[in-house]
Amino acid sequence: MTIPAPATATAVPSVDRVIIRFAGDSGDGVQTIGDQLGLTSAVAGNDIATLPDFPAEIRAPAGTIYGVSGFQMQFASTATLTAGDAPDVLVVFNPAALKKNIADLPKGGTIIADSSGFVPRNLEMVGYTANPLNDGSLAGFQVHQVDFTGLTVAALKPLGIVGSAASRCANFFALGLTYWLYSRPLDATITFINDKFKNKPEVITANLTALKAGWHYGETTEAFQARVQVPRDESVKPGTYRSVNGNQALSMGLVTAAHKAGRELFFSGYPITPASDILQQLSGLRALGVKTLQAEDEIAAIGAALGASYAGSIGVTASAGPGLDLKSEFLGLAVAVELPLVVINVQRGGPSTGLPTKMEQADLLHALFSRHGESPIPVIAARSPADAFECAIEAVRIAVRTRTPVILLCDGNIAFGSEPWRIPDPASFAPIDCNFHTDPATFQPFQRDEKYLARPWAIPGTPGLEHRIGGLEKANITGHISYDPDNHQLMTDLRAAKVERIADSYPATEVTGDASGDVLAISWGSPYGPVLTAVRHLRAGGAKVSHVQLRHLNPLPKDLGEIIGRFTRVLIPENNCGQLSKLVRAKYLVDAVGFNQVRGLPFKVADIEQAIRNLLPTPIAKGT
Amino acid sequence: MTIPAPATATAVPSVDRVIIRFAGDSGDGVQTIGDQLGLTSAVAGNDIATLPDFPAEIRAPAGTIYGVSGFQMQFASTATLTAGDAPDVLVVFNPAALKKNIADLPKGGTIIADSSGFVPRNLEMVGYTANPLNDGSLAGFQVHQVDFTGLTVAALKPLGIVGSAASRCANFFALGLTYWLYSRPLDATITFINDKFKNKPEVITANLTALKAGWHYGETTEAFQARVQVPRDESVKPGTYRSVNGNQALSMGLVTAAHKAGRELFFSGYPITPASDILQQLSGLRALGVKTLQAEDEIAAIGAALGASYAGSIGVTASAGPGLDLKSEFLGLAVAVELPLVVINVQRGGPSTGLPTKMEQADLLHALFSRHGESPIPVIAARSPADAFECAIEAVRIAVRTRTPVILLCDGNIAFGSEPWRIPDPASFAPIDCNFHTDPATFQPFQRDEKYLARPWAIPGTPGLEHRIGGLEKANITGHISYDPDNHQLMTDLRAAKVERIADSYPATEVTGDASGDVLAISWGSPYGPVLTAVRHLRAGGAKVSHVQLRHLNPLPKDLGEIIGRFTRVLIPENNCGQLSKLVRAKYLVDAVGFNQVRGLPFKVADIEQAIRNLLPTPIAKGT
Amino acid sequence: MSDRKALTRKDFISGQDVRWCPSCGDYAILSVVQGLLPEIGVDKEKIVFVSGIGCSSRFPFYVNTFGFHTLHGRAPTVATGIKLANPELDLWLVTGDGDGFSIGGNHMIHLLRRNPGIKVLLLNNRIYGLTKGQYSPTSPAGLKTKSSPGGSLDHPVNPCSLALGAEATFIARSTDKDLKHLAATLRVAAAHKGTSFVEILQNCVIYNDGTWDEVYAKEKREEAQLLVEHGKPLRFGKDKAKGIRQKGFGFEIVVLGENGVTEGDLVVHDQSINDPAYHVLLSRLGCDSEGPMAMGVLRQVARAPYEVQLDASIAEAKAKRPNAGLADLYRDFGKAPMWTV
Amino acid sequence: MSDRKALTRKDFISGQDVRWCPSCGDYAILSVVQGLLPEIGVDKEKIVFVSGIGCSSRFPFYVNTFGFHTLHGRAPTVATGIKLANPELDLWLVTGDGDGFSIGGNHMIHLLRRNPGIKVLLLNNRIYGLTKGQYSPTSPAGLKTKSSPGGSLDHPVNPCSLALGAEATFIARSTDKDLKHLAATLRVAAAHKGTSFVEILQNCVIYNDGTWDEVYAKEKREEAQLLVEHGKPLRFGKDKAKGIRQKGFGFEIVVLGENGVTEGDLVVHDQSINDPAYHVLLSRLGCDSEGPMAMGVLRQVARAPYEVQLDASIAEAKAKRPNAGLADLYRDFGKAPMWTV
Ligand SMILES: Cc1ncc(C[n+]2csc(CCOP(=O)(O)OP(=O)(O)O)c2C)c(N)n1
Ligand SMILES: Cc1ncc(C[n+]2csc(CCOP(=O)(O)OP(=O)(O)O)c2C)c(N)n1
Ligand code: SF4
Ligand code: SF4
Ligand SMILES: [Mg+2]
Ligand SMILES: [Mg+2]
Repeated sequence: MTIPAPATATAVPSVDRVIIRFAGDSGDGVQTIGDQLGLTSAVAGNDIATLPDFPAEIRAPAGTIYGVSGFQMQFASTATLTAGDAPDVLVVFNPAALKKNIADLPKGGTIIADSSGFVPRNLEMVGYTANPLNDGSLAGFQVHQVDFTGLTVAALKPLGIVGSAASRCANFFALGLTYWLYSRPLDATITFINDKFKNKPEVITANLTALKAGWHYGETTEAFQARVQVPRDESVKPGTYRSVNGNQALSMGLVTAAHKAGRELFFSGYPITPASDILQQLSGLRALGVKTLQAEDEIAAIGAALGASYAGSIGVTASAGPGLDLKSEFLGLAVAVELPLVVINVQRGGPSTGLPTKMEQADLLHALFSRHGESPIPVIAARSPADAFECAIEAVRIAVRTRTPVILLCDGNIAFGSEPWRIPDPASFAPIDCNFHTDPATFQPFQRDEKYLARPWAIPGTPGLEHRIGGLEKANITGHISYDPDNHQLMTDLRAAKVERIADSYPATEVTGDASGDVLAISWGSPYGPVLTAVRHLRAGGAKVSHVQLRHLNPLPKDLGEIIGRFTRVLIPENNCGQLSKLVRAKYLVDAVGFNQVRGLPFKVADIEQAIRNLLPTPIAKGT
Repeated sequence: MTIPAPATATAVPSVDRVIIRFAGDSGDGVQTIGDQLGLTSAVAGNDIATLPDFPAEIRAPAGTIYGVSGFQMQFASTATLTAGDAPDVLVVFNPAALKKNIADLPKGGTIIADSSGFVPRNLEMVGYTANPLNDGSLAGFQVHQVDFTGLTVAALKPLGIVGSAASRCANFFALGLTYWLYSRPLDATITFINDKFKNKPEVITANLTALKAGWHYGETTEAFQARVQVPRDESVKPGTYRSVNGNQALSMGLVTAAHKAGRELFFSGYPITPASDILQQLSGLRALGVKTLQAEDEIAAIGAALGASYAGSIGVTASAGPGLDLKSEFLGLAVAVELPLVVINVQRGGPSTGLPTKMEQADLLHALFSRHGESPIPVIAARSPADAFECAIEAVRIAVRTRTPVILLCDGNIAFGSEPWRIPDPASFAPIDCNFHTDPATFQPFQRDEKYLARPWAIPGTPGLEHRIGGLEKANITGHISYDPDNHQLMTDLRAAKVERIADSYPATEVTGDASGDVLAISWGSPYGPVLTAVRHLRAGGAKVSHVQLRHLNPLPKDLGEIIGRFTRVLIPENNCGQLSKLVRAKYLVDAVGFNQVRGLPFKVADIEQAIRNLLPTPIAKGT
Repeated sequence: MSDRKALTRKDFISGQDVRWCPSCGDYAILSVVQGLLPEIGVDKEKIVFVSGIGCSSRFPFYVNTFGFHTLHGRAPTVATGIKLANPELDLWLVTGDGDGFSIGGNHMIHLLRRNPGIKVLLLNNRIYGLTKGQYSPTSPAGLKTKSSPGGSLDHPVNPCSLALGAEATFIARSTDKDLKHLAATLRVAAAHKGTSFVEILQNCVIYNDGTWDEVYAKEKREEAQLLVEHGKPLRFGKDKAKGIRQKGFGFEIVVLGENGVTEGDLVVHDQSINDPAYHVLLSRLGCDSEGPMAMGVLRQVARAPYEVQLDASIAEAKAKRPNAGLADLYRDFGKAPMWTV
Repeated sequence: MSDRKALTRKDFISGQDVRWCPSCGDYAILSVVQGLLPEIGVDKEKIVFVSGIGCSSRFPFYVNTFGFHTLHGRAPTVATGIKLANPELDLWLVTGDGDGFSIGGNHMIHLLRRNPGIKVLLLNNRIYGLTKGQYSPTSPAGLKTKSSPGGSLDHPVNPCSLALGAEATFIARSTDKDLKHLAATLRVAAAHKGTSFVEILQNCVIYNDGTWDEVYAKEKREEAQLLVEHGKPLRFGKDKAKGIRQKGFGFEIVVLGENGVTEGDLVVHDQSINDPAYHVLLSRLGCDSEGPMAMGVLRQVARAPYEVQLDASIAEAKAKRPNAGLADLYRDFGKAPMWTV
């Protein structure tokens, strides 16, 4: 389904970015219209970033605060890395949505409220004693009351569509109005509706009618003065794009890597939010030779993946924190037997069951140290949905080349957030060489290659290579069980050296901004967007601040110490209590300052800016 | 069974310490005679330290290297913290034992070999082509060949004791000879034999006869010139002593703590070397109200212990690395629900199954970070067998007072090593106040006390306190499920602050040596003995070096940074790749140097001395 | 129960918002349990609900007793610790088909064989609800779900059969539909000494709606359910016109009156036979073998609960060493020798 | 097997020192397996032995094939991954009573129900050997061990009964004593399509010596063992003078010739009945119910192995989309819209 890029609207004032948030009951279709606005904006040539916010409950009772579903997005005519700190416009479908979100709307912001949702029952349920839309409590905001539902129902009545079949379309009414407000073409959404409800012509009619009614409502009422447009981002690289969320990108990356290695992808997992998608998506890819197993638990999942790796497949498993806890013992075995294995952790709020649907990046030290004993494992982290694709390939490449488990860290924001992705040419990815050992004459199970210190991958079925491996300490080269003191020291050192050597293959670390300066901000994972944006803002204001995003967290890049040394201060913003900070401080003995938040939400750009500003030698003007 | 202290032998030259190592097949009774020599030396007023070294196999085939069982001990007239770097005397029962141990014996050292074991079959089995006792390859050592078995059999024949009933007693012959060599009285061992074989008079006779035959052999042959004695250590505090190994001390400490808390001890475990003893020992203490459960796995073990804590018992579990891996998820839950729980990790060589019977202390970072999310847990570590007793009480005290899981680290050396323990007066331990909440009027599940930030312990069965807890994030004070961003930040901060506050109750950190100087050596766990000994040696030689032993590893003592600041260099010897080093470097930004070994063996004092010497500003004379 | 005021169903409503989906089968089960609790004669503060993770495992939050929402699959371990630590407590464990038989299968088996006094309610909706619709170990083979778009390949677990393999002392089955039957079944379960295992067929309206309709839809239930009662012949169907007769080591379905079959030919339900073969047949009926699904108490046999045995062994040890204290411990433990300096 | 030189028992000796205690029952089992492997018609390099941790789990080190000594209790998971990744491999899983039924019980159940082509050898010595003598889930209640000085309180697991509860397709029992019987049993197990579960009674000379003497000591074995054969009546005892007759849903022991009992009255062994009730009776005989312990193949039924189903589903998907490649994936995956800039 390809949609032609639309012509830009004319004669409407331009702004360079808009941040809008939709919020309503889980059943209100908020995620759907968010997706549509994203798509339409991308097609219109904007750069976009989105942030969905699901309730933890499956179907929370209607009208409750904890049942509110939200979707925020930013679309802009310049590069956009976050969904924005605070919305310019808040579209709410009921009082709960207003109550939950109003604190985030800056004074002067616009509220568009579905007045039909503000009935006494709904107001009471969330503790409003009067209707806030009318009681003056929203003074300072621009409040628009629009009867989404009533207007939709009215528009559909002539077509004979009534009752819930009609009222269910109110979200498309809201979307139509939004499109009008931002001068967006309807084409992409029209195509979507036609496609999605292919077999239900009545639903197509209803939704299309509602969408257009929304648009016409904007056009014909006098209520909305502030119609604007956001011109296209001319820096967007030409190509064919699609939108991709992090879990999709991971899945596609894994399949790509397996194809590039010429081996089957074997994925086993056990459902857990926010990682379940990966299992689900891959289980639909049998036509691409992907084998999946829904295991009885996370231990079985990693055990099966390791078994598959042993047998010569690309063994992968994925989970979230609680599942990763359970995988520790097998990770240690994978270290001991030195087999390729990729373990994905889609991080969520902890400790324990914690906040399953909220983001956090507090599993970095866990990734490094969750196993007993000295058991080094390379760790890499994706910074955005599209980056997850490349990280998946990189993880498989390292795992195969070095014969090691690799932990790939993601988080809920990346997993569910989406961004435009330029569809790559499969041929553009280098092959992954499995380099199986086949020659019995030269075979020693723990004889390492010189470059990577990797041991041979000698898979069952290879004549003459019969041998035994396991978790007991092995004699160097022969791999026989050994309790010898010097051998244990040697093997421990070799395992460490092998992982350290992975850093030899990194490209030079990219520093955004000058090579030296007052402050270096270092980030990993999803804070990439807000941190880089903050650095850009401050640099535009003249601050001597630069940014480094780390994809590789273990081993750290070899040039990092030297880069750090060129800056007076180092700031490390993390959605945890200071985990990378600890590592950087220990390694480089630099007084790296953490900026730490665990609120289940991504950083705000403004907060990062302030944190950097606090470290700058001379105060610079606020804002840029 | 109490043994009166013996009179000291006279007219024999004195030395201040002896290091002896016995080695033989698992079936040779090496551990038994090691224990006896330890006891006898302790009764004689020496300070002693022992180091058993078991094979991993249950009953390895006789004569193999990997079936060799060893026991080293040091007895001295001054305080003794290690079993010694290298033996003065090596007593071997067969060629395998010689082969395995000879490299550790310094030139000039004494070998006493059971010549009856050096038969061709045994020699071949370990690759000797000639008998090393005769072929000159042991030149430079003082070699004594004694036909332990033959002489024992000969001594017993007149009594009608023949065959294996006789040859089995050869170990006591060797012990008798050893007693003669070091002028030790036989009384304690005579009592032991009489007691142990109470119901087998024939075995008593056989062993006593062998013991005495060994002594008389020393007295009557001319072979041994170098008879010495080791005078009593006058600094030993008067009192009644017994010998205790680390696992026993832990068990007794736990029982003591539970009695002091006035609650039942509930211990659940799953067998694993080197922690199984604790389960086994406690399961024999039902008369003291100890409840034990052998669970189906380590997850069940910690789950049951946490359940018991919830119900108001002192819940404890113990395991080794692989088991601790499996407990991670429950540790996180214990953090989230804030209940007392003690989790003991008797560390062994890793990674993975690793070296199950060898010591290592590579689970410190694991103790700190094995759980996903921010889940701080206090960690303490025992330094010696007797210290494990106090650490167990301390662990329970912290757990109960702060309502938190506590991890107590031990290792195989402490677990199986033994030392004299002055039997304490139970009344000398302060009570542990469980401070159960009972008043419904003031009850809020997550309302904290001001001093410790501990939440109420409100056990089922208390009228009016019905409430629900779990692993989802809880609202401060009420404990209701909450996904609120600010609340999550607050709770995360509170959990961290609560653990940090534990440091308020530590005594001032003890510095052995001057308060400032050139080098500060910091150790934790069982390196205590070798590190402190090395520091004492060097101080005696005039070096400005001091020592700090850390019992509390999380949180670190508040005065540690300040102490570190008073020294030019910091050395941290650890049997891992530098785990405490990482923490100290990150926290204090001090260039702490690690001295790291993972050889499955304790440090040698001489190696530590050298490592310290390398950091001293001016070279000092070697040795003291 | 001490003579405080009589409790009512209301006393057992925790007041927390119930966050299940509207029309979820869990509501009915919760309501039956809340209605039953006042009857069982236990003080409210002595009742503890323990659960794992899953929609079903949210149960404890809604019952106004002590409650512990633990980890996925691990409720049996925590419940065992609680019960052994304080045998006076009345323990209820609520679990789901994923929680109890996927990740938690091992703890479940060991719980059942150890037999501590714990009532296990398995809310079986044959799907993972909380994680939004993947197949579970009880899902029928071929079920298409989010994680089995081409149909599940897994041969399903029959919870009652597996509980029999684990030698549970009490096994029963009921539904979220016939609430009287459920209440009656739970009443017996509550009185059992040892672990009582109750499988409750439950509907997940969102991800597996209608999964049990073949068994309990109004128009099917008479034919599809066999309500067993101890000492009563196995009859089912409209007007109880059909019955179960023994055939070899199996069952066959007969129609009363046809071919001269009389009630006397039917198998008479005996929940207390020690050898579980007959109960195995019952457990599989309507699942793996043709016929109606057996509902009610399938099996109840006597075996000393674990906590009773543990307490007895402690009492015995104490009787042997009545005044054992710490001083003795330090002296005697491990039989190490002592000496005085 | 490709036509390389015929293999012999010697080809399957790895040459590593066997580190079991002298006279351990594991030696005999190893020797039988090494003797059988040349017969099964599989190339040596296609054979993989997988194990957990325990004395029994050292097995792979001694067999000269591919071998993987994994984690305590987790061998079924690794073996499943290997088999699914490469169905051509011949998979053997060796486990102990602790490894397979304590920590590993859940994986065992799920392995059995999924039924991949894996031969499971359970070396049951009713004790934890490697950790030096604690009671195991198969230890008889009351057994005094290091961790149960007052006698174990745990009701034991019957491995064959539990495997039946888990719906294993092949269940057999043999011993480390009757090596011909063991070889014969393993031969059938090796040929089974799906998971074959074989419980092998094994003696631990050090920590549980004589635990099976009641079953297989020379003077007892005739009375204490029932050697079952498909299609043959259940007879045992000296001169096969005794037999098993059906009584209700259970068994009774009869003496041939007494009270007019003839062979025709006896139960005829049928390993292939789908409903497992009869096999449950067999599994419990001599364990929980009076009588001889059944040896041989108790149950063998047909069900498609997991890897066969998985491969079929892949073949089907590929047939539907024969040339699916990465380019299609990027375009179609998740049905996201595309646009061109
Ligand atoms: C260790 C761990 N793994 C996975 C999960 C995710 N998870 C939560 S509930 C659940 C399954 C729920 O299914 P079931 O037990 O049948 O309960 P239901 O929701 O259907 O009532 C899973 C997989 C988790 N919370 N913890
Ligand atoms: C996670 C973990 N827990 C515990 C152990 C210790 N352990 C090793 S083998 C074993 C039990 C062995 O018993 P079994 O499986 O019956 O084998 P056997 O030695 O009797 O042949 C235990 C508890 C371990 N290695 N790993
Ligand atoms: S998802 Fe299903 S089981 Fe869960 S609450 Fe909703 S209806 Fe009930
Ligand atoms: S301990 Fe027992 S099972 Fe283990 S090798 Fe020795 S005899 Fe065999
Ligand atoms: Mg379910
Ligand atoms: Mg065993």
